[in-house]
Amino acid sequence: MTDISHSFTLKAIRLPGIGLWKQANWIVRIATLVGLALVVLSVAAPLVAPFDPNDQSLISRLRPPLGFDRYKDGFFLGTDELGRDILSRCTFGLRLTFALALAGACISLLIGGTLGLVAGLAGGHLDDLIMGLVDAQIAIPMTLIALLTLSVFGSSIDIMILVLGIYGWEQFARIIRAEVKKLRQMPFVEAAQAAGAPPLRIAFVHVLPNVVSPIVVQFTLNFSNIVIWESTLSFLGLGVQPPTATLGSMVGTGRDYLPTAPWIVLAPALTILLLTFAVQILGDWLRDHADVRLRSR
Amino acid sequence: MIGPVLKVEDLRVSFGGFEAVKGVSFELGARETLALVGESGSGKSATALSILRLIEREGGRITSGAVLLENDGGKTDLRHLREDALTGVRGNQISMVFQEPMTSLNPVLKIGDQVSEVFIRHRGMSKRDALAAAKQGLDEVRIPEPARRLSQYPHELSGGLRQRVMIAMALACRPKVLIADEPTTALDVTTQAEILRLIKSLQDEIGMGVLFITHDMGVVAEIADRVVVLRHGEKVEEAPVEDLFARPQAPYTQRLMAATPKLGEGSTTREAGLETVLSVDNLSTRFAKSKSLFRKADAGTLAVDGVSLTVRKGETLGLVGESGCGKSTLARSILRLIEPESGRVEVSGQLLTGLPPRQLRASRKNVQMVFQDPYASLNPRLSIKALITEPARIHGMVQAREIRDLAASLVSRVGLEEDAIDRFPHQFSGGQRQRLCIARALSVSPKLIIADEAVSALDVSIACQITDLMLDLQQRDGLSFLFISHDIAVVERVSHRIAVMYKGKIVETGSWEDVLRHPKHAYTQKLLAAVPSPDPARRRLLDDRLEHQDIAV
Amino acid sequence: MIGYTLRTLIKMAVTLFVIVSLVFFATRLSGNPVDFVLGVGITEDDKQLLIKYYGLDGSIWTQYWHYLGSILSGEFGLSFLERRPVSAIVAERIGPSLKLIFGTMVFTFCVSIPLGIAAAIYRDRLAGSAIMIIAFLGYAVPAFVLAIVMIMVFSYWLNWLPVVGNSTFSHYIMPTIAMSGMWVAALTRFTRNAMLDVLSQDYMRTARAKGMPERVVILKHGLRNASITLLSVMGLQIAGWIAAGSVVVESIFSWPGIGEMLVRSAIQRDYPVLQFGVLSVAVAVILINAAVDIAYAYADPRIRLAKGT
Amino acid sequence: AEVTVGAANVSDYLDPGRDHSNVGSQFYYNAFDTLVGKNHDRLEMEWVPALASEWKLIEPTLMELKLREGVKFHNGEDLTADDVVFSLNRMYQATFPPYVVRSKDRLSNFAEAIKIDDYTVQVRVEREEPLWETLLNLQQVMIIPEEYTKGLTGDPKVAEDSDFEAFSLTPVGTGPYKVAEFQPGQKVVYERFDGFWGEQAPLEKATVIRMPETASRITALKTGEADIVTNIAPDQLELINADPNLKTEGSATALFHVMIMNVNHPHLKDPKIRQAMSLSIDRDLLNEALWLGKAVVPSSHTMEEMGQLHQPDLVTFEYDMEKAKSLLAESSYNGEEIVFDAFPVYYTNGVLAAQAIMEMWAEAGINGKLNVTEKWTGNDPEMMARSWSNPMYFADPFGSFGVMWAPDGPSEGAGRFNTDEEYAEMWERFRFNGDVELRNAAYAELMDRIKQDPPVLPLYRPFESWAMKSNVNWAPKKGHIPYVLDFRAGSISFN
Ligand SMILES: Nc1ncnc2c1ncn2[C@@H]1O[C@H](COP(=O)(O)OP(=O)(O)OP(=O)(O)O)[C@@H](O)[C@H]1O
Ligand SMILES: Nc1ncnc2c1ncn2[C@@H]1O[C@H](COP(=O)(O)OP(=O)(O)OP(=O)(O)O)[C@@H](O)[C@H]1O
Ligand SMILES: [Mg+2]
Ligand SMILES: [Mg+2]
Repeated sequence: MTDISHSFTLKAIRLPGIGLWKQANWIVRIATLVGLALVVLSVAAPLVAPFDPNDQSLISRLRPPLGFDRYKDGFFLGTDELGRDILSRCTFGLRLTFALALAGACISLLIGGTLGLVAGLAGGHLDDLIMGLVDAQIAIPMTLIALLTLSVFGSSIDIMILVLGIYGWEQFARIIRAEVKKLRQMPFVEAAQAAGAPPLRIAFVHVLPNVVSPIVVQFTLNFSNIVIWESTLSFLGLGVQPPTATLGSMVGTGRDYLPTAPWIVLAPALTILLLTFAVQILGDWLRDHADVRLRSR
Repeated sequence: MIGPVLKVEDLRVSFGGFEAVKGVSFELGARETLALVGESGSGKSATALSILRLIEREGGRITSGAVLLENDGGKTDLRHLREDALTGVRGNQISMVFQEPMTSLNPVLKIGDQVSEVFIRHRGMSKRDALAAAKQGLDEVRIPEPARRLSQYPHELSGGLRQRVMIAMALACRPKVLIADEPTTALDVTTQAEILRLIKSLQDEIGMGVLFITHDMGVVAEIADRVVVLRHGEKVEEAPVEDLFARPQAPYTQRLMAATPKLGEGSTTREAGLETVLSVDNLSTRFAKSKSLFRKADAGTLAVDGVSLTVRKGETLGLVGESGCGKSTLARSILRLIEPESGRVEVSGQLLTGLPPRQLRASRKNVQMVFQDPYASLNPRLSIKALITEPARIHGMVQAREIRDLAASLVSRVGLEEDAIDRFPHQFSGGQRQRLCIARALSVSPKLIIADEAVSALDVSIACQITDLMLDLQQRDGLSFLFISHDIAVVERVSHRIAVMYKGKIVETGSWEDVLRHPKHAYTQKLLAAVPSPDPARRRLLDDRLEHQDIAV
Repeated sequence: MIGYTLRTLIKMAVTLFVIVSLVFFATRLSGNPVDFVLGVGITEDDKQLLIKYYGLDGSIWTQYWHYLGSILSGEFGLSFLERRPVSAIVAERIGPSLKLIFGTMVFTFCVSIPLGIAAAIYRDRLAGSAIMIIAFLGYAVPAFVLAIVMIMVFSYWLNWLPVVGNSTFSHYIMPTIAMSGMWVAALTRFTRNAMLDVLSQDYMRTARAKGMPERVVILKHGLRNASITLLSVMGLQIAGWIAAGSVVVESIFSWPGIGEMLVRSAIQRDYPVLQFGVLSVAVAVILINAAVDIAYAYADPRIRLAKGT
Repeated sequence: AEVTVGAANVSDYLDPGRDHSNVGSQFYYNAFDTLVGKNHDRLEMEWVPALASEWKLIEPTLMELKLREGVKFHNGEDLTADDVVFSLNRMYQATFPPYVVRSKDRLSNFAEAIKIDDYTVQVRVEREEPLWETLLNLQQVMIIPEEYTKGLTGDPKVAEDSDFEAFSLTPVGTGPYKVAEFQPGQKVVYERFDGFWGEQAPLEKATVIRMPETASRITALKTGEADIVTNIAPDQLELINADPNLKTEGSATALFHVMIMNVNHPHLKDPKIRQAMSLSIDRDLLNEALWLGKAVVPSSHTMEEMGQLHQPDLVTFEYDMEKAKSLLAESSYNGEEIVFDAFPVYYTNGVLAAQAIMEMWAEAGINGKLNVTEKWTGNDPEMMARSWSNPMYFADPFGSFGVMWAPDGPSEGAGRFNTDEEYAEMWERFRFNGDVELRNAAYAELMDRIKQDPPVLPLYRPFESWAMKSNVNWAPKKGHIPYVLDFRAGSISFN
């Protein structure tokens, strides 16, 4: 027998793609496929969408989807309150939602990650200060921050991304700080110190790569939170500017039609469901599996 | 033997597709102590857990065999017992004591609660009676102030006390069989001796059969009547303890015996040089409780208290002492991984204390450290190549294109295949990982290596390989070692000189012979007396005269 | 202990100071009430008149001074719109809000903790996966969609539940569920993970080896330990509820709560209300955090001892 | 009988003098009276005695009013000339800034009210007033008790600002209902006032509760938690009418949704651009699509409620895409972005209409951009165009167009509209002339100016609907200003 440990920690983590796919159960596989499909759909939105998402046809508003009375030819998922094609708006909405959530989550990660890393590594008063900021953020309702920011700077897409990016940074900061604090106690960090490694090297070579999995997990959480939150902003009338479609704004502004023309809300709501569902499952699965080497200790 | 109380027949246990126990059979008589020995992973715990069918919770499965418990003249096959009947057996007729006393007790429940629970469950007592019984139980295992302990939490107790609580819990219902799975591995030798003594005397009182699991041959020699040796899930030998030590039959048992360091075998070192490599002078390190704007820093603990020592070129200084006496803190203070409070540290003439950070880091190439847990001290995300050459790279001692060669030569120096350098830490066994840690230390050709419990986490045979490797390197390169361990037998084997540490102070230093053969300090004497001797003919530990006593520093 | 308390208090005060200052400047810089409802359809002269009348004519620093002064004197001013003391407004709203939060809390905990435990125990079975899938779905539906769909089904079609107000128990059902949706999902997952951690601990094995029935093992030995981890999460959760308020649920169910008030006063730039509202929410959040810290220390004997100086 | 009303919005304060919002208009008529009353059942103006039993001009600029005797306020006090003088002068000679702001645009001709004896007052105007009754019937000059108000805070002899502020939380009037409970922004509870001077109120109690969410309002009606709900969008009517237990009532409200344009914005200086912005909007299509054809699209800024001053033949505003395109081509327009501001939820179909307008503009070649914001940008020099509403505060072109577009009025004062001497002269003729024909002619001239250099486009009179239980007989009355919830005798009954 070779000397390689046969223990159950030996998993093909080094080959993320194939190895992970093989370990995944059917739910995860479905989630992966759904996720991929949505990515493809959003990338290919201009090819897939049959119409311009903002083209109105006021005379054929509120037409139901294929298979119902008053269905209008070519508008498979029906039309909305201004006679726009829901399928087209959904695909473009998905695209924008995807972009917003991704950019938002990246910004939260950047802000929260940096602060969390600094707080965790530096400790002392800097740590206190950053955690104070985190506390302050928790205590200020996010809706207020959004509202004020949007009203000062207007609700362009850039500002929207910024606002979404502020959402959840404190979670990143907390998690990363805690993780860094834990890692700092790990013998391999001490070993690096004993080897004479300077602080920056310790931060970037030894600590940072090991917080990747909690970050990935938090990222997926944050991503879907942003998707949901963006729709809540639309509900409050603070979402992206009409006529631009995001999944959230379609749901948020279409809600009044839920009793009379449910398809307006249903299609984007289901897309949101699929999107966040896929992202969540993948995130949770990553939490359970990708982190084996640290957690098994 | 008056007929077995417990009989295990052809037991097979699998974890998924992996068979951990492959048809093991043995019998345990009343009042008998049966030792189950074997290297790590040989299936000892799996066997023990299977007896109470706790293995299912760990993800294992009993695939065949029988576990028969003598019961009022009849026999109960535990393997096919219904779950509720089984819970009636657990803790009542068969009970178990586990290795880690800290983690095996529930941290959020009071001791009284955890002990009395057993009485309530199996004896149907009221809460009040159960608490009274629990107090008596604690008294039985000789816990001082049992009444007070009842309302304490596990973390408020020392390791030895915790293990006593575990034993009190296990003995509460006067079981027929006590299974003790490495009950003393996590403890100091002195505490270990107390616990072993306790088990033995209680066994005499209650008359139960004890299945004692350990990998420490010394402990076996002290306590066992008969021994079963496991390897890769199979029984390779079964014999009365005297026979086993006198005439081991199976080749594996013979190897095991040979690898077991025995106190009194003497050191295997060669002559050391004269030049002083490390000199520590009156070093003290304090852990302040907490410092903050609004609280005065209080005195805290003085973990290292005025320690002075020297290590010469090519010399190994062994540092022994019980857990928590400050060995690791001393090592860290020498490297200034913790800032010492006062004192001087010199490495080959260079004063480390007071050095600014940049120079301090540069000085690290002279002193390297090898830690206890080899897995935890290797960054799981870096390749072996990157890991073991890291110190050399930090100190600019190697060009980028030479890294591969350096890594290859390092792994071959510690006896590993060259293709290891492209793998990752989790792909190695414990012994291999410790070799990698040593390779990493060697990458900067240090003058001194501080090995902090560098072999404690390893199996005897693997530990033996590692110490041999270290001796080898010392002879070839004239390396010096500060070798920290609580295992005196290992220290004896590798050291030129030995320092004994107790409560932060060095209480005795001298050549290994002086310290081990003619101990002067009371603590050293006690320590040596507590080391189990791997010779059943010379059992000393269970001698009641060696009772616990406190030693003044 | 006194030092610790003092330190904690000063920290709280600093956090509060940061929060109120942030809110002060953010609101002032984003326009005054005369730019919003009060100013609709008036001339520039009138606008200046109102600005003066509402005391918004000084420099922002003077206003800041006044504001800080007013906080210290415990005098928080009148709402620009309602012209009554803001403390009265907040007092009127805090009750319903707390009731809703309490209901949500009870519901969330009652549902998600058993679910989380079950999901951990049956981790490898279909039941465990099913629970987690439901939990994920909870995460994927915006609260307002859930609320409106529930209203359509349980009130509009079935006429089982009332939609408006907060007078009876049945008024609480839909708002609490709508508000819980996401939290149930989150807490179920947290419970599951905490429970999974605990289930593999040595003391669980000890409890079984003692012959404890499975129920006792899980609930007494397991849950107690898991609850320590959960406690800190729950603290954040409750803080989150209070801070995020529940604008959405409050406006859908015409629930006169604090979340809705905050958003409305922010939209209309009713500074005094907004500032006092944020301040009270922040105080509540900070107090809850402190309370959770204490509870946490109390629940975990290891910390209790360490802190008991 | 009792009713519960689910309203989309409830006022933050209740003071008829200070308020002229669409939200506030709902609440005052039940609890307050004016001196001169109106027959609200009829579209035409028919003045009836209210708190004044008779009135006559004793000089061209002086009117004398005899007060009804035995009128009681809700707090039990008797109404006397002092109360009337106090109430009128709080607006005519306003010192409390919110009153100042409110009185300017419509009451600037009123100089003072004078007490003659306990039941006689005189009202003096600066110039001859053609709209005497109309302006004595205004919500802003509803009568409130003097002693009570002054005594609310501070010195009980002096009317401090804080008295008026306190009044708006605990309002007292002479109407058939007293305000028994008021939670600003949330809830108004009316109870029958037994001491009312007129016909007894039909309801013992009426509760108006805020229910901002459409689905909740409709559902509350269905579950019986509300008997009447307000603000039903046209798209919801079908759903409600399909239910045999429910019905809807609605009317094209006496209010225009308008688009205002900033004539002074650098990009919009050229009137042709604004003409094109206006001409390219197909308001009939908007009506058809968003209002199911139930709204009313005007060609001039008048309403039939204005009686003889209604000028349906005037074509000030029209749809002509071709003309819009050609005007745009002639103009200085170079494709600059024209930002159209809109409130997010305030107006029914507001954002939808705005989006549709953007498409229509695009067709004409106007590069429009929608900006949905809570902020009131009407005073902002950067503002280019925005949606707004122009209610008929009283039944006269002056009460609608006039309130906004008078010389030195709010629009000019906000810097987005200019007048000159010629305009002022036309305005004079329109405002103060006693002769209806001459007034109409002057108004037509004003409209022509507006057409040539448009600062505004009335989109339509929105069709506002209320939904209620089938057994409730209630409908908005023709003679009211918009949104009034009238529960007085003869306005509501049950079967
Ligand atoms: N939960 C598990 N899942 C899979 N394999 C396991 C599990 N627990 C133990 N094993 C494997 O079963 C074998 C026997 O393990 P066991 O714990 O009985 O060893 P042991 O002799 O007690 O070793 P040690 O001295 O380290 O405690 C080992 O190879 C181990 O890797
Ligand atoms: N970071 C720390 N903060 C506070 N006290 C500490 C810290 N590290 C160690 N101590 C205390 O210092 C003392 C010495 O600890 P040290 O780890 O050096 O002991 P040791 O001899 O290495 O024990 P072991 O054999 O268990 O490793 C102990 O009482 C310990 O509790
Ligand atoms: Mg074991
Ligand atoms: Mg140590």
